[in-house]
Amino acid sequence: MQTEHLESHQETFIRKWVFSLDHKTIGLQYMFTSLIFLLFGFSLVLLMRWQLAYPGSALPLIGSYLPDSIAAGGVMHPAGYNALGAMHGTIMIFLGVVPLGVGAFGNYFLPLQIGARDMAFPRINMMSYWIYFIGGVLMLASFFVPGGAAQSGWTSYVPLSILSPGQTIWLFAMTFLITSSLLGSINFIVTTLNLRAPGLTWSRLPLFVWAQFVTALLLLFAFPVLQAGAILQLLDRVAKTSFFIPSGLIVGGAPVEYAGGGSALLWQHLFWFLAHPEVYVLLLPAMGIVAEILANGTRKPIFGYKEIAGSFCFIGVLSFMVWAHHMFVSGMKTSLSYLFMTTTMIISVPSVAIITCFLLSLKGASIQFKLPMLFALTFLPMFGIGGLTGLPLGFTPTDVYLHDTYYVIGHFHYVVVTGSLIALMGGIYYWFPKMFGRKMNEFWGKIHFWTTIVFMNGIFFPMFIQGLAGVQRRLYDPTVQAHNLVVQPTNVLMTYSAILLMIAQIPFIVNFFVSIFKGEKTEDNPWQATTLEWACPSPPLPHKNFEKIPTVYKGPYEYNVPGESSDFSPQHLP
Amino acid sequence: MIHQPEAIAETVTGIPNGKLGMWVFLASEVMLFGGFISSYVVLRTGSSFFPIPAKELLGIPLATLNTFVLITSSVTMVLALDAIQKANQKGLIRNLAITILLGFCFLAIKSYEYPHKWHEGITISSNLFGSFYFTLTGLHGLHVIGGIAFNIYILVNAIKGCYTQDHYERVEYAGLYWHFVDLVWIILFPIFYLL
Amino acid sequence: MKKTYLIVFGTLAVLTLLTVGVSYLHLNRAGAITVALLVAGIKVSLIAAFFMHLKFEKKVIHGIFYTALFFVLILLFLILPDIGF
Amino acid sequence: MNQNYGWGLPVQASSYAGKLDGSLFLLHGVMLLIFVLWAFYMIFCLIRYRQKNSSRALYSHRTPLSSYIPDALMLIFEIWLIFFVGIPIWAHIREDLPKEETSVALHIVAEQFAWTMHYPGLDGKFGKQNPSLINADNPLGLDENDPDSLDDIVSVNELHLPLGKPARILLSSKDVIHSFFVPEFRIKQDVVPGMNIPIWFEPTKIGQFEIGCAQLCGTGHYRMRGDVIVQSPEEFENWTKSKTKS
Repeated sequence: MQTEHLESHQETFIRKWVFSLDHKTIGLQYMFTSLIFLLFGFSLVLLMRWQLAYPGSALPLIGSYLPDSIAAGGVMHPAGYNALGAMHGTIMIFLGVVPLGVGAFGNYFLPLQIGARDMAFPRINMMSYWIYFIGGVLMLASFFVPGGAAQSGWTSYVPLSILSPGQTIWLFAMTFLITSSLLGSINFIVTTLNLRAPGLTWSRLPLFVWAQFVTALLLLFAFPVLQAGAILQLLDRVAKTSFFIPSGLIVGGAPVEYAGGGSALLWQHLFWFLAHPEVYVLLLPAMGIVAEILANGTRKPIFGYKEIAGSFCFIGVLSFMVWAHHMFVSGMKTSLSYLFMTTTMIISVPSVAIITCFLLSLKGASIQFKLPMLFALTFLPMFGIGGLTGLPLGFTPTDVYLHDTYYVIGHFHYVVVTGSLIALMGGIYYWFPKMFGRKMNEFWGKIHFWTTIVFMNGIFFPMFIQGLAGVQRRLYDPTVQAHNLVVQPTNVLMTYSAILLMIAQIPFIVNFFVSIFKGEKTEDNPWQATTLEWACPSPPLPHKNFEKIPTVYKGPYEYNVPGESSDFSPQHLP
Repeated sequence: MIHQPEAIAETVTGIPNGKLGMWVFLASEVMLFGGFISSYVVLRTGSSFFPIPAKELLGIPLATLNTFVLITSSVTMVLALDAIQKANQKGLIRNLAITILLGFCFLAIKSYEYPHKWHEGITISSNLFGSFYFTLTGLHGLHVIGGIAFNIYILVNAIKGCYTQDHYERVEYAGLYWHFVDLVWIILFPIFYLL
Repeated sequence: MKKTYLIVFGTLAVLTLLTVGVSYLHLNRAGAITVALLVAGIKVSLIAAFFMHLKFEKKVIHGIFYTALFFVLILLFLILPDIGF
Repeated sequence: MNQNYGWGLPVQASSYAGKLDGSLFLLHGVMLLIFVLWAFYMIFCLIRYRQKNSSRALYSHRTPLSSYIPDALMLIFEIWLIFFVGIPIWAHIREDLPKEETSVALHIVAEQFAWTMHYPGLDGKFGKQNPSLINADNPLGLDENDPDSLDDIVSVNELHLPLGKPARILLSSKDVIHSFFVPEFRIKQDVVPGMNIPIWFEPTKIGQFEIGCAQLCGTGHYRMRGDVIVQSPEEFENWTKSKTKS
């Protein structure tokens, strides 16, 4: 393999840490960058939540330091609120959760779990990180561009996104992020197909690898369509083409000088054709991590391995046929909404199957309530709420009332935040010993866990109450409309829960950075797990991971095999 | 049977990483051009204002010639690959050079066609047909430029003698990419010029 | 192998002339579209099969290529009924 | 107006609000049932099978057929829900447009941050519109020398409807995508520029209700509101007479 000759010469600092070709360093680069973006994206929410709880009041402490594009004179103005909303969505999804789930964990642990020395194309892997980094910097720079950041939601619906300022740099940065994800997914697919260790057949593949493989296929087939849509919209803004501009548009009393003829719905179709597989890209890595931690924590083979892997693939294929359930009330023809309502209901079955298998793997187990296990266990009810509240949104009569209200925001935050983000945090606790050779502090971890869970529910559960009361989403000041006044107190409760949630992250951040250097040292397999990444030293050998490429003899989760002394038998031992 | 290079990496699927990677990349390109062409077809059938210029304005004879140029470049590319498979270094270099020349010829014809259309009043912002025409053929042109750069890189290596009968994967991957670029033009040509 | 490449080249050239010729016949819209797409389809499959050696590749590559085609068709034929007609 | 809203759903003020609330309660009931059952099962497993109670876990790769019961139940419930509840209600809401004669027909034009109602007036015909004539007091650009437009009524942010007659509305937008949303009528429909989208509802309660915009339409999205005033037929007649320019 070409990685042998890399060790011969002593690597410079630049080659070792900045432009590294080692999938582990690239994984760590992704992890640190995406964690910083998650923190930044969450801080945007605190500004928005203050404006929602006390509309029009000056933002305490940092109000006067904010750039004029968000808050002139300490009080946030509507364009600033819309910019924060759009950037919060974009940063959290495209710069936070996906790079953490796919970029960081995928890059670091996919090669380890399949017993490979590195990714198939190390240079493309390094390029994908740096293109992602440039995309991130462009997104942040858009706050200081004249006209401010993007202001028409992370969905950037036309014609608003073409007529309002700030969208050009957003689209430009999006093309970078999409290119980075495409390069990454090519790498993952070829690595999973080609570089599996001898004996590692498809039915012995850990579920985390299954999840990453299906995620990479989703990214590969869905992202280019948004790339096409983004280029069309960029040209609409820059070159006065009219792909998405219908004829006869009158803005501010004057006709718009576009040739016209385009269709506003076309953008929604192109966008949601990507965005629905994208939400499964947010979810699948987290489900893979939960499967790993559950199998390890319950000390028994996961229940229904074939059903879960099959459900991943079924979700993967079907997620390309459900996108228009976001468009039931958008003027789409009703015949299409029948079709998409049916496919949406069918795709809810594999999710139910996965959660059923996770719950049934608790039966007959010997559960150890270690820290990662807490996160994996809480994923089940929390994702349960997220999934169940998807039912009334995928069902047209109830979606008529609930669409574009806070019910939708509650639904997807329960799935993404208390679902996959909690699972990703569990992944950090679970794989921290493998990445740094030290353990994170158990006591501070538990504090972080319980406070985060309570405050997350404090923010997201009232959203269902607001949604049923009919509070629309993306309102700068909800008190202007009479039907929002009754449930306005919930906004105050949610704002303080958000502030406390930010404070609850401090123990996690401190614990994370302190434990890298001062954490309690651990041997190679602290959780006594069976998958291949525990067969190499922690942190794994630079550039070649394993002394000798392991041979796989059995399934990924062989715990408590009858007739064996120890309660776990690793994959690479006969 | 074509001569398989010895250095098949010990991959599980038996396909070298590079070839699998190129095919996966081409799948994402299929989706990219698929997205564009679907938008074009959808708007052309459904848009309320989609004026289609008269056939004379489009310059069909020139475009047909352009299609010939690209098809011949595809053939010389595959002949180049066939040459190196028979360890014929000179054949590889000759065919590669012709492919690159034909690529430049394609771009030259395009760069003549664009101003000709601008004078006819078909610009990128004049109407939807113009917008789609210049966006799609422009993007395809960029892919042709990328393909030519890849081929020039291969030509330089071929002149230096890097490719032998047993190590010629890069030539194959450049060929795959070039055939894909030609394949996209074969779809763009009828939907823009003939329909 | 050289012979097959030249035969394929010949067929491609003939098909191009055919499709241009048909366009001058001014068939009705549906006829013109089906003929043009049919000819383009044949040319595309010829290039993919012989020039890109798809005929001699393993199932994995066929799988990837046909999945991409399948999803493009889904995209096209599920948007057409909404915006197209 | 505030007595229409409470902590739960707003008051039902249109003919199909009851059907829609019915499916909302049905779905939330089923969701609650599933969540409670699974929560009990999970808590039981966590207590019964924690390490202190069972030091060796049961090793098995078998997935008995009974483990598919929850998925099968879910699928059967969903299929029943779609074909017996979903499609009928959705077809009723979207396809059963009342006939022009027996309903109040009007256009609603959405623009950045206002709803403009355009009644045809007594002659039942809508006047022609010319974009160049648009100004402050003629938001729709109605053409004076077109006879039909003389008796048209244009009212901004105020939709008057008589009780007992269904309203048949054609939604269109001047600039960006808005969304016509009246919580009490349980109606929400995106208003897409370049498209004329028909909707209908039949008010069943006299009173004042609120129109909101549910799709982000720019900086004024939050203040783009209007009022629906449902009156008795006589009051509606008086209102139309008072507004008609004689």
